[in-house]
Amino acid sequence: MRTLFPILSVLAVLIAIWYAAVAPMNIRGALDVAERAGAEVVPPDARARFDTSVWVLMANNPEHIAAGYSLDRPRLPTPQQVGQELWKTTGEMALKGRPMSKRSLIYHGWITLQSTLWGFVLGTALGMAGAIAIVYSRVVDMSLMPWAIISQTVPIVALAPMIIVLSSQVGIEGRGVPKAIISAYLCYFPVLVGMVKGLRSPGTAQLDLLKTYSASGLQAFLKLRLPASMPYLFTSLKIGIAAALVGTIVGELPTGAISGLGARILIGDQFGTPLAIWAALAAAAILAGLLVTLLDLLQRITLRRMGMQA
Amino acid sequence: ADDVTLQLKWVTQAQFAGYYVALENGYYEEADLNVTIQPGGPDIAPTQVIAGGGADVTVEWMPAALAAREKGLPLVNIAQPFKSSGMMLTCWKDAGIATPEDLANRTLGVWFFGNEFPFMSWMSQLGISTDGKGESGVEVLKQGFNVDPLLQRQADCISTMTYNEYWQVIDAGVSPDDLVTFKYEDQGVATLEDGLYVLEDRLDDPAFVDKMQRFVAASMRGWKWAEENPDEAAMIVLEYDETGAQTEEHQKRMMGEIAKLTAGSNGTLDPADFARTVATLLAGGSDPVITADPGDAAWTHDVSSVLN
Amino acid sequence: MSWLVFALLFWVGAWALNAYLAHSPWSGSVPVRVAIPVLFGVTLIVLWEGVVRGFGVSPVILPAPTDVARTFAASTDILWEDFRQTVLKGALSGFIIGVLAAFLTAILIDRSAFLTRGLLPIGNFVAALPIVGIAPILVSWFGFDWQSKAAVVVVMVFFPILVNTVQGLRETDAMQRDLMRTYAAGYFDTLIKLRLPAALPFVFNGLKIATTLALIGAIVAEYFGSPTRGMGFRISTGVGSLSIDLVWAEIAVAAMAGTAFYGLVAWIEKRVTFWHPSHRSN
Amino acid sequence: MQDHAQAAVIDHGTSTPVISAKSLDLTFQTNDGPVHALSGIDLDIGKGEFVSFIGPSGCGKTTFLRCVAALETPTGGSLTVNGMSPDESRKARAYGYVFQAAGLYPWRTIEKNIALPLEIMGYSKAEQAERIVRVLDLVELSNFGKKYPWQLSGGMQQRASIARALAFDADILLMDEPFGALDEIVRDHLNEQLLALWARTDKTIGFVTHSIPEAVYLSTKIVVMSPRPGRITDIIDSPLPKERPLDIRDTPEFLAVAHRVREGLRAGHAYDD
Amino acid sequence: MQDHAQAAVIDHGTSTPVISAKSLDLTFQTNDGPVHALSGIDLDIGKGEFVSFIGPSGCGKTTFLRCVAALETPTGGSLTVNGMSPDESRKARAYGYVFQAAGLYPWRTIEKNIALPLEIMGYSKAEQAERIVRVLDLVELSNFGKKYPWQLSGGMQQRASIARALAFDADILLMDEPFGALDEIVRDHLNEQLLALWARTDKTIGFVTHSIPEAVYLSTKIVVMSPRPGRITDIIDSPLPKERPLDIRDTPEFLAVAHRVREGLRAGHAYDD
Ligand SMILES: Nc1ncnc2c1ncn2[C@@H]1O[C@H](COP(=O)(O)OP(=O)(O)OP(=O)(O)O)[C@@H](O)[C@H]1O
Ligand SMILES: Nc1ncnc2c1ncn2[C@@H]1O[C@H](COP(=O)(O)OP(=O)(O)OP(=O)(O)O)[C@@H](O)[C@H]1O
Ligand SMILES: Cc1ncc(C[n+]2csc(CCO)c2C)c(N)n1
Ligand SMILES: [Mg+2]
Ligand SMILES: [Mg+2]
Repeated sequence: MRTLFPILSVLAVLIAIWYAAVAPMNIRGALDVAERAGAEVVPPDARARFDTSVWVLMANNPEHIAAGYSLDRPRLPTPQQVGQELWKTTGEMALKGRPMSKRSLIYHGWITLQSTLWGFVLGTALGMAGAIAIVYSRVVDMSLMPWAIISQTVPIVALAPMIIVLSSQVGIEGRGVPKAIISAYLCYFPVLVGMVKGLRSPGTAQLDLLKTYSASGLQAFLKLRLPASMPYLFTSLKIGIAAALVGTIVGELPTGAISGLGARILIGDQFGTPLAIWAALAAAAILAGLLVTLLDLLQRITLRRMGMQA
Repeated sequence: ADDVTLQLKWVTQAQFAGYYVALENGYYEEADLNVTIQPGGPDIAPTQVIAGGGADVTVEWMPAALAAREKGLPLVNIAQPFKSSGMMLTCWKDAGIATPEDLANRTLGVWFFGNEFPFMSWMSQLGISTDGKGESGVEVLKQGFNVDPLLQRQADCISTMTYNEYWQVIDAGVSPDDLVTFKYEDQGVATLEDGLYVLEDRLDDPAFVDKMQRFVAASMRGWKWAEENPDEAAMIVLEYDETGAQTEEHQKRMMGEIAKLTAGSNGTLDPADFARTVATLLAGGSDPVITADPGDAAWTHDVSSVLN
Repeated sequence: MSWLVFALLFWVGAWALNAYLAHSPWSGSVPVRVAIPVLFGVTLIVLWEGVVRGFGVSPVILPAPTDVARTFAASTDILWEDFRQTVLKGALSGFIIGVLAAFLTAILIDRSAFLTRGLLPIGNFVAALPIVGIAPILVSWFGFDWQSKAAVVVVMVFFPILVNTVQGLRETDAMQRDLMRTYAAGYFDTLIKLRLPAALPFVFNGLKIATTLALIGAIVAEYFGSPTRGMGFRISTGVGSLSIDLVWAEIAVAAMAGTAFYGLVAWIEKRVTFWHPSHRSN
Repeated sequence: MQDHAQAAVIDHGTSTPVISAKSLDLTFQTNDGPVHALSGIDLDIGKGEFVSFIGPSGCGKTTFLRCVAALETPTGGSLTVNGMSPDESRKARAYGYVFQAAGLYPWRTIEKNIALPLEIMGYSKAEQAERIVRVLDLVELSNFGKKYPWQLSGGMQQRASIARALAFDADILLMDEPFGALDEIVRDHLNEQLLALWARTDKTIGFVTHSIPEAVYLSTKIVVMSPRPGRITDIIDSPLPKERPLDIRDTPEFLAVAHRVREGLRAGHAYDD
Repeated sequence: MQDHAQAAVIDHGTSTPVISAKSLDLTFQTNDGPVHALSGIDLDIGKGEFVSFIGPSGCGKTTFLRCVAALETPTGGSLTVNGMSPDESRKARAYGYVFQAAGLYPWRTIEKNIALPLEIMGYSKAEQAERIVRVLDLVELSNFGKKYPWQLSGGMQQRASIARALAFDADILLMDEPFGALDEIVRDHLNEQLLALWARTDKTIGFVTHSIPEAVYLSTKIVVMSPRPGRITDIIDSPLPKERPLDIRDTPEFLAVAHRVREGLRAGHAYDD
């Protein structure tokens, strides 16, 4: 309750701003539609309108502003339009008993979620392994860390098609695996960086203590570094899962735009149905929100169990 | 049954109806083939997929295929279901454009990703530079996958296909009277579009040739059925669209337009069309797509011979 | 095959040399700190060359590093033009706008516990929006040139910086805060003298993430519409026309620019947060 | 203010209370039940008094000082400082506080750490510099002004934090085991300095220590506490004169007071186990 | 080992050195020049000895203990422990170390913090539980085993860290101002406990303190140090018997030693300023 009210208030303000922005964003489109329908608009010539500022257009055609809130192809849809589209492709489908039809975002969200989870598992495993290697081996630290950073400066969209071609060349069937690889490629880095920071977070005093016990590397890891890294781990897992989702959606473009939220976004773009893009975006955001909230819950439980006030 | 993987050039749509019809109506099965159709998408270069062994045969435009051939990837045209080109430039009439000469000093949207070659040839034949606005130059934009640049007047003209993007402009409420279109066919710079390509060395294998013969024959059966039953064909395509985002209305209309492009072909490549495409591409001005005539090695009738 | 064997031998040798260097007395010195990752990178490149040649991988799938280098040398003018368009105009301006906006927003919302509680979860939400979905919208809003790329970059870097700064601003320990309370220090004194310095390690964390995001954002946005220059334009066009060597040359530029950018931020971080335990050892 | 300081020091104890606690309670809620840190504390501290708090560890000394400085909110009873609530006094900058741990800011040198309160309270640059030199000298850290906190030993850090609290003119000085980490010689020296400072100014001082001789040597009033729930077992008004040379510690009056404190402490421990 | 322990305790000082430092040097490099923390330290500590280190703050006491425990590497001279390098001894688990700051792990309860070394050294669960109860009782924290460190007062945390070091059987116990934050009564109690433990076992103890009486009461040998560069000014072998009731502190022998230590300390301070 303590957080719900502020979130809702901020959300309300954002939505109000959004609604207000729809008018100037869509006025041109509204006037074009009105003109074709034979209405009187100022200026009447589309070219002249293009050179006039939106504020002047709104001032001169106040009676057409409202039309901007119900365009078929809005530059900026209203929250209500997005909500309706989202409902049409999720809740309504589910009510009709076809939640897993190809036209349902639940189906596409599920496809995306699967790849995301695989990518997340793969990326987290890689990131953790890398972090442990970096913290325990000086050579790995000095040679790998710079390249981990460089790997993230390589645009994934450039690598994605090659990953797909190469994985088909080594005999991997289907698009699931390359999608998960792309997703893991984006996911491993935040986990790696966060875990390196976390595993190194124990102060000298805490490390010195274990030294006086002559604790083995494994013991130091289990009893000090790992517990000390827990807050960092969860923070990076939350970033990591969001990155994995983005990675999957990026990966869904060059994998043949078959299914998944990424494919919906692409098709929505190509066939000029902005509402479909916005609905898929909203679905992606909701999915990310759910995943992050889930991890957050896990974090609270774990940290409470460990006696660290979350 | 023999396995065949077909890589499409773009997403599942009526542009590829023939193959889906052949699959749905069991023509491939009758030819003892087990065909997998892989849709394309942005970032998928069919040429690269086939080079990587991800497909046996691919749908590609001839300019891109010949460019790949020059890059050392020996693609060979084995069949040409599309007789004519569906590409055109769609412009606002109120921008003051009536003839190709009016294009100078305008902003034009063009598809890249290997689809820019016909445009470049055309501009160089018109003597218009593509390096920026000027007396005899145009500003070229790499357009995305939609027609927004035209609707929002970020460009005066954009590339469209007769069967797809043009209708999206119309669907957005624009009257055909407000538009001017330049078909590449009419401008004499048409290049061959959707053909079937395989890697040259695989044709040495008689078994492969046999497989492709059966594949091409079954595919053409699909195409001809689609031409005769456009609405049903569109519905079949919709069946196979896994994104669930395509609309029936749009696909039926697309199928109607596609039928016009496949009409003149029984699947056999007309060497004259090939020659005309090569000539257009070689005329590409300062930065031609291909620098030398690829010669007849770039196509073969060995496979399509079964069609006659 | 001999190529492959050579590459593997080189790998083993380089790793041994690195292991020796890293545990040598000079391991802290600047030349060694540079040499080790460079040697590691060279090893990767040799392995790559070995695999490409050893297995005869087609250059339209993966060109050998030597081919990439040749193309790079021959296309410096194109690469420079693309670099200016994408990095200097798109990424950098977006980065600066995004960072300033996020930093100011963080300080503003931090004053109100209400806003922090309300905005941060929504921020996390927005940060998870796929860039490939935002980019087409922003290209349609801001046009084809670098402005839309900068807008994408602003959206991408805004939330990592915001979240890190807000978290950093709270990261003072209880006694440090109590001390300020006993001085009855006002909001601004506490902000400037305690909370901002204490927040700096976190701010830099956000900045480092943002550097890599900025470049990727600018490049990806070019996939959805661009003038006929820019790194993203060249990469997507290059893949389509099988100029994979040019694609890799662009990737190399992106990696170098991104690394230099990251390095610059890390360098400043080291100077500014020298007192933090993670920088203090030696 | 400065002029009637002498008078206040002379008849300390009888002046109007600066700090006044009436049946003060504080209970912490923890994972396994509440902890009664303070219970029924009644205490008046007059202007210019030097009050020491002594008691077994965990008896609530720190907690009491924190309540006075408005860093902790009592769960019962009343507490006023200068006739106002602790929080209002805090806002009036009535306090100088030396914490049990040094708590220096790692990004500032020792000098800059001492300058911190001066900057906040708006002292001029020249005044700042002058005061920094003076207090660094007082705690014998003159050569360490340019060092960072982590480059000093534990005791040196503690001295720096004392210097920080002495650099500005707070009416009430609260010190939580300030000399715990110092050797006897430095401790004696700082004890003398602190007494001199107290005599010179009109400060009211609250002082936590574990050393009985230190408490007796410094204070006008010694508060002996016992733990769980933290309460006051004895309040001893010192009969010692204001002038206190170090060898006053060998006089019978001194030893008598020390003995009474020790007895009180022992009684507190008996409660405990 | 246990059987000849008694002998070792009796003729302490003459047994073969367990810790042996020869012209030991340690210099820290800091942003404004080197700091000579230790210089020319010559010291032999025999098996079963109880050695106190005393000296002004910043004189290098902590640094010396850290060198012995192989937490710091000397920049000159030689140092052996049990005839091996300090690092080898560390690996042989020769040390129990009580740090100047408590350094408890915040995610473990007090019990679990004490269990930490026992887990690492592979004690059985039952043995662990038994030892935890014993040492918690020793430091009078029996009711606080289930609390987290931040729920304890400063002195209680320090006691917990002492309990942690006493829970396992290290031959060498290094204690850095372990009783600094404790009141006199608890301190006396723990002093007695420590002496009893030392008499019972064969431990060699290195002990840093600022309290002259404490040093004299506990030690067989008192090392007086002076700062910058940290060096030894006096080594005093205690003439006190092994049996030491608390009131030994009033004997003339005791006061004589205390006086000598105080003089040494004062001399150290003269060097300084
Ligand atoms: N934040 C807290 N949460 C729960 N309990 C607390 C907290 N702070 C202190 N306590 C408890 O309150 C009691 C008094 O603590 P306080 O720190 O005032 O003791 P102290 O007299 O200063 O002891 P010391 O001499 O050891 O510093 C202790 O029993 C302690 O466990
Ligand atoms: N990490 C370090 N870097 C630089 N100088 C240091 C460091 N640690 C200690 N010193 C310096 O070494 C000297 C000795 O420090 P040490 O901590 O051994 O003193 P100490 O005798 O334990 O003092 P105290 O009684 O105050 O704890 C001091 O002058 C200190 O400033
Ligand atoms: C990245 C990319 N951009 C544009 C096209 C253009 N294109 C080629 S075929 C075709 C079908 C017509 O709808 C379209 C739009 C592409 N293939 N890839
Ligand atoms: Mg305390
Ligand atoms: Mg010390």
